[in-house]
Amino acid sequence: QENPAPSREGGFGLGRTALPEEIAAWDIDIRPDGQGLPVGSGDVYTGEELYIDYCSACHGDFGEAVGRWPVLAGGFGTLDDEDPHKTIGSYWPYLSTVWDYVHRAMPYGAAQSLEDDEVYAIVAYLMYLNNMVDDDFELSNENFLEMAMPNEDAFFMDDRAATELTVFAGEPCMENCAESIEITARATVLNVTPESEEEATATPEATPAAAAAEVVETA
Amino acid sequence: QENPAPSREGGFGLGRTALPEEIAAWDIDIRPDGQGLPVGSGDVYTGEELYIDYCSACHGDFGEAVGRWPVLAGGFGTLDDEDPHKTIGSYWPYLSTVWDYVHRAMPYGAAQSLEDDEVYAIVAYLMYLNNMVDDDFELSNENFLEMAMPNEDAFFMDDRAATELTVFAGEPCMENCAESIEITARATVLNVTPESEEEATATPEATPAAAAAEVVETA
Amino acid sequence: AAATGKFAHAQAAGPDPAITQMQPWQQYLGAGVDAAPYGVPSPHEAHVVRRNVEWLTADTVSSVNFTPLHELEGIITPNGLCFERHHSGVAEIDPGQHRLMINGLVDNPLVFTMEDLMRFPRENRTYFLECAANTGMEWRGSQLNGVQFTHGMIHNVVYTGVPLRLILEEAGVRTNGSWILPEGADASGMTRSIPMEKALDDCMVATHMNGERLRPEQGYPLRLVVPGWEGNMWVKWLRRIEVGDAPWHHREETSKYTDLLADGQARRFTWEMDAKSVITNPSPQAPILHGPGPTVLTGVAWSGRGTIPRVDVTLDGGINWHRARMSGPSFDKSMHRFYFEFDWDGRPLLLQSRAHDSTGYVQPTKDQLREVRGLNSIYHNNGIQTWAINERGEAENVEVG
Amino acid sequence: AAATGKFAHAQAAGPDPAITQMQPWQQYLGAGVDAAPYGVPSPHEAHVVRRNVEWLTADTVSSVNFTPLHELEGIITPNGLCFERHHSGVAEIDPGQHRLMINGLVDNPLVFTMEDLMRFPRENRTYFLECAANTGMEWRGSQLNGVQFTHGMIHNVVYTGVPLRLILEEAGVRTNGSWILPEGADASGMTRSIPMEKALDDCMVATHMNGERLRPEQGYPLRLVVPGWEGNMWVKWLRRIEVGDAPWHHREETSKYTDLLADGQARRFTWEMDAKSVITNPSPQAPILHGPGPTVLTGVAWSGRGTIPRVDVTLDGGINWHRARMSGPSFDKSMHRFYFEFDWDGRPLLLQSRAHDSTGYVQPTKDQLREVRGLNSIYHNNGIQTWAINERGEAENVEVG
Ligand code: HEC
Ligand code: HEC
Ligand SMILES: [Ca+2]
Ligand SMILES: [Ca+2]
Ligand SMILES: [Ca+2]
Ligand SMILES: [Ca+2]
Ligand SMILES: [Ca+2]
Ligand SMILES: [Ca+2]
Ligand SMILES: [Co+2]
Ligand SMILES: [Co+2]
Repeated sequence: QENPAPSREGGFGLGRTALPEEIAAWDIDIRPDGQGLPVGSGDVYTGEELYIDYCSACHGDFGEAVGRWPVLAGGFGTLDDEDPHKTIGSYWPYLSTVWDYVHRAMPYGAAQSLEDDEVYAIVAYLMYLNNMVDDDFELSNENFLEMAMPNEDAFFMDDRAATELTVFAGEPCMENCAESIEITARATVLNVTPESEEEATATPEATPAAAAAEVVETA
Repeated sequence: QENPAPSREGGFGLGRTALPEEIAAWDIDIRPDGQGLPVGSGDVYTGEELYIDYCSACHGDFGEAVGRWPVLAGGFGTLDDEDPHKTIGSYWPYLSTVWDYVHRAMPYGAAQSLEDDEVYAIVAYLMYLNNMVDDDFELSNENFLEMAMPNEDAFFMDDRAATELTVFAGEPCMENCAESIEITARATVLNVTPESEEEATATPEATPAAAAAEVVETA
Repeated sequence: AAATGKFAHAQAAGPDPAITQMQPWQQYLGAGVDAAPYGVPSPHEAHVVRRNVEWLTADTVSSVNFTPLHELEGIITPNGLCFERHHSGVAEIDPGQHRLMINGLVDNPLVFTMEDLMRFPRENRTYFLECAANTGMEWRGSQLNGVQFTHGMIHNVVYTGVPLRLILEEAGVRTNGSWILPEGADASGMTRSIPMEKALDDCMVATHMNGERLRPEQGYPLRLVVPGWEGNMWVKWLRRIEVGDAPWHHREETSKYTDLLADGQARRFTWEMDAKSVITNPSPQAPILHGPGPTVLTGVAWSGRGTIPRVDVTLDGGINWHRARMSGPSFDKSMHRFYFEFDWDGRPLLLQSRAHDSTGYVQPTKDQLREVRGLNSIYHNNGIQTWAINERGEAENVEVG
Repeated sequence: AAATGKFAHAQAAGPDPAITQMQPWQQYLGAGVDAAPYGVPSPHEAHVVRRNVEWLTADTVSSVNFTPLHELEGIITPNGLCFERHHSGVAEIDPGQHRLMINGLVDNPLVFTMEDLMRFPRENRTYFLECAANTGMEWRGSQLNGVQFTHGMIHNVVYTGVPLRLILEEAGVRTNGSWILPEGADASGMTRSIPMEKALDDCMVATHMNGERLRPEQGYPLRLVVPGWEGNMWVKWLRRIEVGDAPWHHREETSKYTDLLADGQARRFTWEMDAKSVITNPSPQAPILHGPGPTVLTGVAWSGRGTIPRVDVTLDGGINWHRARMSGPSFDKSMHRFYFEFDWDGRPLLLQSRAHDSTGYVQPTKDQLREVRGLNSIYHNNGIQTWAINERGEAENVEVG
């Protein structure tokens, strides 16, 4: 769509060198190989206390969640069920993701307010809630890389190129493609669609299909 | 830019036939050949009274205008001057335009409130103000087409194709096109540009070049 | 001269007062040119708004609202109507305090102010942004009865910005720099891993949308544009880009935005948005009100892998298909508008549209998708949508078989 | 991998608190998805507005405001910033009470409701609309010190609408129907005469702009689109189109929009907008604030007769010219965006741009125009604009010779 904006040999000389203190302030990301993980530690017991104070109001005392806030524990063996429960324990492939995310975004509304040791402790408690460790466990930067997550091997790289793109191609039927067509499902039966500005906030008359709520929690 | 929206042989059958009363209500346009002109009449004297009541507050008792509202009379012989005055008398090519416009859009804020005879009378008065008729003149649909406007012949069809398009064409000079270039005029000398939201409403320190005000009155 | 209208036109019973009576706007002066320095839509269009669905999420702060596709035309989504999805609400950023940092595997880690970024050469390109969860509520069957809710997590915008390539070149990417991690300045600190190849290909650091500065809810003052890839990767309020030699596997690419298949295995890094289309009118929120006769069917189509040279439309649930008329410019990874004009006979219809993209891919049915993916994959539902039209012209979200 | 940045970058004296201190938006939740059903720009962009100039007109009701071109990017003008020109203020029309009548030399005079019009096939096309008086204040010399005021009576919009051809065909134009008179429903009852050839060629009856319904100040619910021709002809609040066999010579095509030449003769029916361009940045309202070094010069160009394949830019008042980089799609009778990136050495500059259109026409200097037209023609000033930049980067509207 566009005549490309030209590169310049050697760059433009724009911006300025980032100072180490500045990089330290913002470089908070953690990787599965431990890159970014700070020195520190915390045990399940400490984590439980912190979790009750800062997290349980939304996520429930045992990660079971209050109302529609996210569930953080359980769900093992449900991934191939009709109603899978994807939690840290049942689904997440890497522990580093828990550390990174809790530190980066939680508690909701007070992001990055936790100390490193507090994050270690809360992650240890979340591991405990997910039956990954005993209640006397202490997580630290030393033993972090030894922790394997049960569902790691269930993830594989997008294979749509092989399984879908070649299948969903070619000239489709244009005429007399079926004998007859019947309606097999109707949205109005559920009656979960807001009908006006005001009704958008009303409780639906039927319970929306399980997937619905999850989708947008996860969008 | 576009795959054209297709015509349909015989039309789409959309819309409905307009009724004569409906066409009569909206078909108010007048043409130089008299098409659209209603039966009626009005004289200068009646026109003067109406004009004083409905028009003079903005356009002045004699069409000389109050403040920056439009001037309606005078300006003869100024069209080739440095500061031309374009009025009904000095500039407008057709009388039908006056009838049409006054009836369609004036008085400003009360469009189409004048009766046909009132419009005839006001137009007669505007002719009188522009030295086109005596003070005992009466304008009517009968004599309307006899009225010639002094400046009609000064108008000619856009000739840019011949006078400009061929001239302003061809590969222009790209390098060493002049020995030196000097600034010959500066906007800041005038200081008539509003500098902030608030100043946009302030009176300019200098008087803007005569053309400026006219331009936007005429945009 | 034009062709002569031959069709018999309706006759009015009597003169229409909307014509024979003077309306106030025909006579009295309206608002002046100082009334609306930044204009807004007519009060008669007050229903044309983004809408959210309260029961979908625990709160409205980490939630979504939906673009009213059935009220829009052409391919550009007006900025005020671009759907919103935030994870910690709209960050209200002072651009004077905003910085972009490049760090990691670069020769020279850099910090840019907004003024610095405006000194790079820039480009203008039109792209759709679709949330990977768009239409996700429909995996188990027809659920939400309106195209705004089934398909409204998409917008199509002209972006102005700096090619990410130029900014990475400025810092000097090291030879082992094969991934980037863009990060947002909002309280969710949004992050995603993107392969370097994509970063250097067509990603942009955008400052403007549809001619003006980004809107706050779309990442003001800086957003990453990742053409054709799922919307969550288009990090808003962009404050940092780290260059690395491996992906980060962060929350939005593990817990979320991975596609669970029926056997419990899950696809990761499903970046491209598959070709998709939907009929926006008629649809449940936009029934046929005019009865039988000439009817305009219209909709939009897009693909994360190219352009949309063709859309097919069926009126009978897929027995017979017709080629739609494509309208407006056809840009790579942009929304396309299609029309199909037909004479409605007043009988029930089953409307579907089917997009073909420039790679030869053809939009599948929902059942074709379910066969490969099962019912739990949540994301990337690009299956063919069916609207059932009844004799009164009302439309309903249905499935057919 | 990307090239390595070699340029020496500036070093900061100490850490930037905008980075080392936590900003509120990084920590606390922002507004939710129900906060702004129809979104608006950031409060930090409150200066990006249409502006009028009080001293220009007797009141603000028959007046004009100007598009802030120096704040915009790409080619699309956001709806809220499209300049306004009304003759009796903004008509606030209830679309349910709006009608379009076709009368005159037709087989069947017709009345359409808005619903009727939405049943015709429609198209999507992008066009500039320029007031013929744009830049009219500059005929006698540099006067207004800002591109918003010198060139801001223009906008560029994607229109959706019905080709006028289809509506005229519906009524059946008689063989002697050679002109049309579109008429507005506002209190000025705006009218203009348009030859039938143009009406059948590319005119549209538009219902939407930039994806949504027309804005009230741009003619909601119906506007005539007259591509490439002067803005006054694009009748807003369109209520009637009469077909006739001669032009009407109404007020806006006699008293106004006729071009008085030096000898007192006047051109009439000067419809097409000549090719034109202007540098929007830097300009008096958008000085260079960053000092010497990489500088982005940008601007817009357009022609009422075609596309703009080329724009030349000079930094020295016309001694040497450079070809600008054209950006974004090149549509017929649409605005085009151009860029010229250069390293400013900190010395004074005289900036100009020169558009070439697809007919081979080259934008003339103001003096070339004055030679043909004199100083009193008011309209159609498409002369080359000069901005003088001083050592501090400030810009001024000047003329050179
Ligand atoms: C006020 C409610 C609230 C509190 C308190 C809260 N959270 Fe959350 N949590 C949320 C919401 C909402 C999300 C989903 C955010 C989104 O949409 O991105 C979330 C997501 C998460 C997730 C990711 C869940 C998933 O499946 O992806 C984890 C892990 C988490 N929170 C842990 C914590 C911890 C640990 C604490 C305390 C230190 C905490 N939360 C405090 C509301 C809360
Ligand atoms: C409140 C002020 C006001 C009143 C009262 C008023 N006018 Fe006007 N008149 C205007 C304005 C403003 C314009 C220019 C409108 C525009 O911008 O299109 C104008 C334009 C005109 C013009 C066109 C001038 C030109 O050069 O094109 C004529 C003729 C005219 N008026 C006649 C009348 C008559 C006759 C009446 C009374 C019946 C009248 N006006 C009452 C304000 C007024
Ligand atoms: Ca890092
Ligand atoms: Ca199981
Ligand atoms: Ca124990
Ligand atoms: Ca007529
Ligand atoms: Ca003279
Ligand atoms: Ca007498
Ligand atoms: Co995906
Ligand atoms: Co003209």
